[in-house]
Amino acid sequence: MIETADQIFVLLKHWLVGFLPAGWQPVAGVALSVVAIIAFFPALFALTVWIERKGLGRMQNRIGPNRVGPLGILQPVADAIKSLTKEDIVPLSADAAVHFLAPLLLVAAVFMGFAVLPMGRNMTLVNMDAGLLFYFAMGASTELAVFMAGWSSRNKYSLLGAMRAVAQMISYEVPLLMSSVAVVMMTGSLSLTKIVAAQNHYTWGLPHWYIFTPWGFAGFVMYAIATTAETNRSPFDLPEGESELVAGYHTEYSGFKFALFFLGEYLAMFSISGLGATLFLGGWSAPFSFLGWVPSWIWFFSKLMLSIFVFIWMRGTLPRLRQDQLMNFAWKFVLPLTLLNLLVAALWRFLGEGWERWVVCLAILLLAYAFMGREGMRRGHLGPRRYRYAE
Amino acid sequence: MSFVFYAIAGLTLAGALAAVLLKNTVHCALALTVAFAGLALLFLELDAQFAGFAQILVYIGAVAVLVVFAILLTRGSETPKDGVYSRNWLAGLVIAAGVFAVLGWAVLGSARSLPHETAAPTVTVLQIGNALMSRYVLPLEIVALLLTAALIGAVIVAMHEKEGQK
Amino acid sequence: MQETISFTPQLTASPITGILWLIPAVPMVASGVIALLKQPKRRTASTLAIGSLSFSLLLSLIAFGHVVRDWTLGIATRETVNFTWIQVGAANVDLGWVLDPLSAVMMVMVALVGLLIFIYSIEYMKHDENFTRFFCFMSLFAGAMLGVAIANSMLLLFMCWELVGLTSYLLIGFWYQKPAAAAAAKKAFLTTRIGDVFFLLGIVWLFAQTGTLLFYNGGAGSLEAGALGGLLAQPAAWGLTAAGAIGLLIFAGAAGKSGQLPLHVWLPDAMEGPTPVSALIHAATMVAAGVYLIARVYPLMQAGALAGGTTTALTVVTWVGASTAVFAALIAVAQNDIKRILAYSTISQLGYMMAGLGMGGVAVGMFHLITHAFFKALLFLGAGSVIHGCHEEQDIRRMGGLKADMPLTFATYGIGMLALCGFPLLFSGFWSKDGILEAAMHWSVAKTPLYMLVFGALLTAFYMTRQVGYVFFGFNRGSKDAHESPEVMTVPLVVLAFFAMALGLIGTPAWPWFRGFLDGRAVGFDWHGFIEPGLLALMATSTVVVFVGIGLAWRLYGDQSPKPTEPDVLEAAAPLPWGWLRDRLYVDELYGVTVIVFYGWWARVAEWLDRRVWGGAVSGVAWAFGLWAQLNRFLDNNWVDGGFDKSCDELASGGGLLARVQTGRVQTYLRLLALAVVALALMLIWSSRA
Amino acid sequence: MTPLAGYLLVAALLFSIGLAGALTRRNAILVLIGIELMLNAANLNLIAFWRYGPHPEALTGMMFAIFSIAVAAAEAAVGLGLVIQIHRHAHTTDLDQMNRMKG
Repeated sequence: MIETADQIFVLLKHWLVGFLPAGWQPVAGVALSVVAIIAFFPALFALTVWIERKGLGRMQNRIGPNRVGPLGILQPVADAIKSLTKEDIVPLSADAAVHFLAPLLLVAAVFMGFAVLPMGRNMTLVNMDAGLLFYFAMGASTELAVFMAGWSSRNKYSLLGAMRAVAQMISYEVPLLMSSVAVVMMTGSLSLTKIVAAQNHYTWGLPHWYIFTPWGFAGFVMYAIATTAETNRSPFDLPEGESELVAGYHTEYSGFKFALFFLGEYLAMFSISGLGATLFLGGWSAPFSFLGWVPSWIWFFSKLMLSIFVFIWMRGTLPRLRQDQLMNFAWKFVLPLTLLNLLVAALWRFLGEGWERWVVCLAILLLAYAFMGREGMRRGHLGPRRYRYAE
Repeated sequence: MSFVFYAIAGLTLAGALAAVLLKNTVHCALALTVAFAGLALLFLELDAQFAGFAQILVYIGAVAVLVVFAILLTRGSETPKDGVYSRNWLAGLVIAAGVFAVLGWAVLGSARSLPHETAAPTVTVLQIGNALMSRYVLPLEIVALLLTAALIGAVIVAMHEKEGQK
Repeated sequence: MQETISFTPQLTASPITGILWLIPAVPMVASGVIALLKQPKRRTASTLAIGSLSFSLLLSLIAFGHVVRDWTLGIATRETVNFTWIQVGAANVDLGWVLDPLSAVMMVMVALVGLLIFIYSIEYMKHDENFTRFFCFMSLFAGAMLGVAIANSMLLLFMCWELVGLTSYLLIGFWYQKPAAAAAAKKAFLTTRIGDVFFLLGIVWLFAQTGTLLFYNGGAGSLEAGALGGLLAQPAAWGLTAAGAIGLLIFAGAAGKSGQLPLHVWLPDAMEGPTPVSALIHAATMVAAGVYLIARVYPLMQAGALAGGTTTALTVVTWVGASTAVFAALIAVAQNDIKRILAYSTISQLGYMMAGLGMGGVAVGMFHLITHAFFKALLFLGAGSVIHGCHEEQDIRRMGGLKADMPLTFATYGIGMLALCGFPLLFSGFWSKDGILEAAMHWSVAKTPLYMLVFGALLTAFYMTRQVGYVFFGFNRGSKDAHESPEVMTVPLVVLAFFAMALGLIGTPAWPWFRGFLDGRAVGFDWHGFIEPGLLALMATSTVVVFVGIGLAWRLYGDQSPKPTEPDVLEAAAPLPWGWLRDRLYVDELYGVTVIVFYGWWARVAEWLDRRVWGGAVSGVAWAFGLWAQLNRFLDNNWVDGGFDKSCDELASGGGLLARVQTGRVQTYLRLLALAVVALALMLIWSSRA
Repeated sequence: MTPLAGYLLVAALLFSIGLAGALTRRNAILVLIGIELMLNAANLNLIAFWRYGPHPEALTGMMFAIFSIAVAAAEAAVGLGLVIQIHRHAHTTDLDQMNRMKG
């Protein structure tokens, strides 16, 4: 019973595919999974939008949307209908082809990311040997889409927004990769299923998630920071920067293309937090051994929703960083720490079992954090603002 | 020769041609990205998974963006006043054609002696890791050094001079 | 005849011989120092010269004393110091000096006479601005002459011999401004040089034969028995043995230097030099050097002579000597210059000495040499003071009546004249000349030389009295009245006069000390010397001859003192022969006609040879090179230039072509690169096609 | 025609297209793009030969390609840096005008 619940979707797929002739079955299987992903995640997007708006409202001591449907549950539906029906205005001087292609490329690239995420026990769309690498390759192409959007709309603000977004994404892509490399180093494989399998065993009921190791925890923190920056969320949402840049690179977009951008952004959030869950929180493995009976995919999605909640939470509380602070923070704090984390992971691996490795790793990390944080950041005191105009 | 190969090859060559022929420099850059993507697919077609993803990550992720940035920084995006091609472009074309003729002839000439269909080698990332760490450790270190040098070099070269020092 | 006790050569050199080399060295060094002095430094020059010569005199007296002491002890000293001067491969050139009676006597004579003449010339040359140069040459001459005296090596002797020749040239030509003096110096130098060539031939031949240059080298010397034996064995041309031939060659050198017949022409002209020079060089020492040379190599000349006999070499010497004596005496009679008369008289007396050596041996010749040195020096110095007194007047026809004005000069000059003529008993000339006549008498070969010498003696007495008559008697025909010379000049005259008389005593037949000393024999004093057969008769004849000469001359020239313009008494009597004699028997003209003409002709031949043959060859070579140069130019112009330069230009333009490729545009380079790739690929494919 | 020949032909064509671009375009960056294309053509060749070569397990071809990708990235970075610097000084990216290094 537990087994079927766990493998419900897999069985369902096999059952459906069974109707087709043998030759077609593998392709049909894959197609079916793709359709499932494409259907489920936009729905989750709608739900998250509602959660976010209600959550933010509650955080800011206001109710949030409650007009459409009970508790405003149908608010996302209303938004969807609104974006579909709105007129799609394309600026005259805009570069039509690139303008049209940008959102498509963005969404496509993000969807590609979901192919390798292990959502449940043997519920990975493509069990690739270099899964993680594939995921980051797809992640890398989103920057290009952002740039195309910003540049094609021929609008100074959008170009500026695009430039800021690309710069930020590139700056934080390196720490993102570096922190995940630590995990790869420990499991010895790039395939995500192997990584989850490596975390999926328990001692005294406690799971072997990487987050419970010093380097894992530091890695997870760095990873979380990098992800918020990658998805231009909350403290790092400078590109949108409503106050100065109107809507950033998707100012000139309206109607469905704007919705696509919005969808793309949330999908990126889902996939990046899904990856985070697989890498550090043990993917679909249960938090406690005795909870093993609960279907694996439930754990995956609950961890996913947990990080989404954290995103929303951060958005509601943290102030926006300035551009140079943001860059400084990336190159002078996050990156060095992740590199150090790699060193610590190596130490962890070769010090062997026993309490010494805990002490050593913790000591190094805390010391580095304190020293780096205190010294590194001080230099960036708020000197007089120096304006430099483009030549 | 499967249909997929032709499709991908067509895509890559189209991208390359566009990158070379288009007027607007940014369009060229984007066409270039298409060509890079096509190549990555060709790599995947040749069962070189790691190379394919590395290609995407490095080229599309970094080089394409770099090219675009360079174009914007050098005001290349406005269409140039006095024509896109250099004065004696015909000579260039002829030479390129000549090179292709020679290469083509060489390939076709030796087509018969080239090895036929062979079993697709299954290459896992683990093997690549081991190879990198055992046989190619020296090239790896050297490339690491080279990349750092290039990183610093590029920064210094393109660094904005301090005021007053024109 | 005298018996000779065996020579016991003194092997170990006594201390005096060790420093014997100082005797010539000190005057030479003095002359060097004087040469460095500035012209006005007259006093230093003269003191230096006189000091050095007196030091040499002192040393030679000591040496002389040493030899005499040994001689009295019955040891015939011959101490030699030899050393190798140059090592030339196997043969080494040795030099050395010897102390034996011959060199001792010669040293003392040269030093003493030289010193007196130096003292005399201080006054005589006082007004001459080249005073220092004069004394420099004189002390150089003294040093060289002493060098000749003590030389034990033929080479050292020859070197000093040449030095003496050089100084005679310098001193004769002392007043080089006068063309006559310069010509006379050159003439003297050349004539003696002819003699020296033969002398050098002799030396070389001797060295070749005996292998050593040294005279006495402890048995191995060239003049010692071993070498002489070897020389005798060698037959030379005309029946002469090698020894005789070498001797004659050496005699030729001596004849040149001592003014014997063929080579005497330079001596009368040498009177152009200042009188002290004539006195020292052309009376006492240098001319005597030739005689001393023959005396030194006498064993060589005498080698092979049978007991009492003589060799052809010695007969030649005798004949030359005797003929020169008569010849010169004849010319002397017709001379009007006071110094020329004395010059010819010297030549004739030298003839006497050579004849003495030829017939009588070393002692006879040397004794006459020593005595002649003193009274001839006296006569010359006297003539000098006369000239000085008559304010440089030399022609005797413009003098006269000086007896009263210069009494001391007259007295000493008279003594000198009487000694020269051989006035019996009192004067040394008589004994030395008598010795020669005695030797001539005993000469086995022929009696004519005796008669010639006696006739010479007559002539000598005649021309000397004529001269004295012209100069001292009658009345003064000169423009100014004469005045007596100061003491500095007259004192040497007196000393010389004393020697002119005293020296005779050491050679009288009763006490032949000099002969014994030279031959290394013990000598006692006994009157029996005189009772040699024919000796007294000989002395009587020579006395008669002397008185006849003097009386005849006195009658002709006595106090008449004819006016300068009017012809000489004899001239009036026999104008033709007198003319020949006055013109010196045309010997100079003879040479002029023969030797000079020959040289002139030979010079022209050489000049022709040089210009035509040699010049032609050189110009031919030049022409060939000219041709070669043109060929080079031709080749260079159009073959090298054309080819090389043109190719350089091509290269340069080629360079230009390549430079155009560097357009600076990156794409051009890329295109070239691509082309290169294509070419490379093609080449690879093409080459691998086989 | 064997697949390898096909890939080689595609690589050759890609290479010559890149070369044509490099030789004819006036803008410096496009020349760099042409060069990038040529480099990628070379990588394609490498991987093709590795895939159809005798010893794929030796990984030489692929390794070579990976290293070449890294190096190409470095080269692109420095090249573009230079171009930007030239632009900053000479205010042009037009290659025909950049001939100050004329011979």
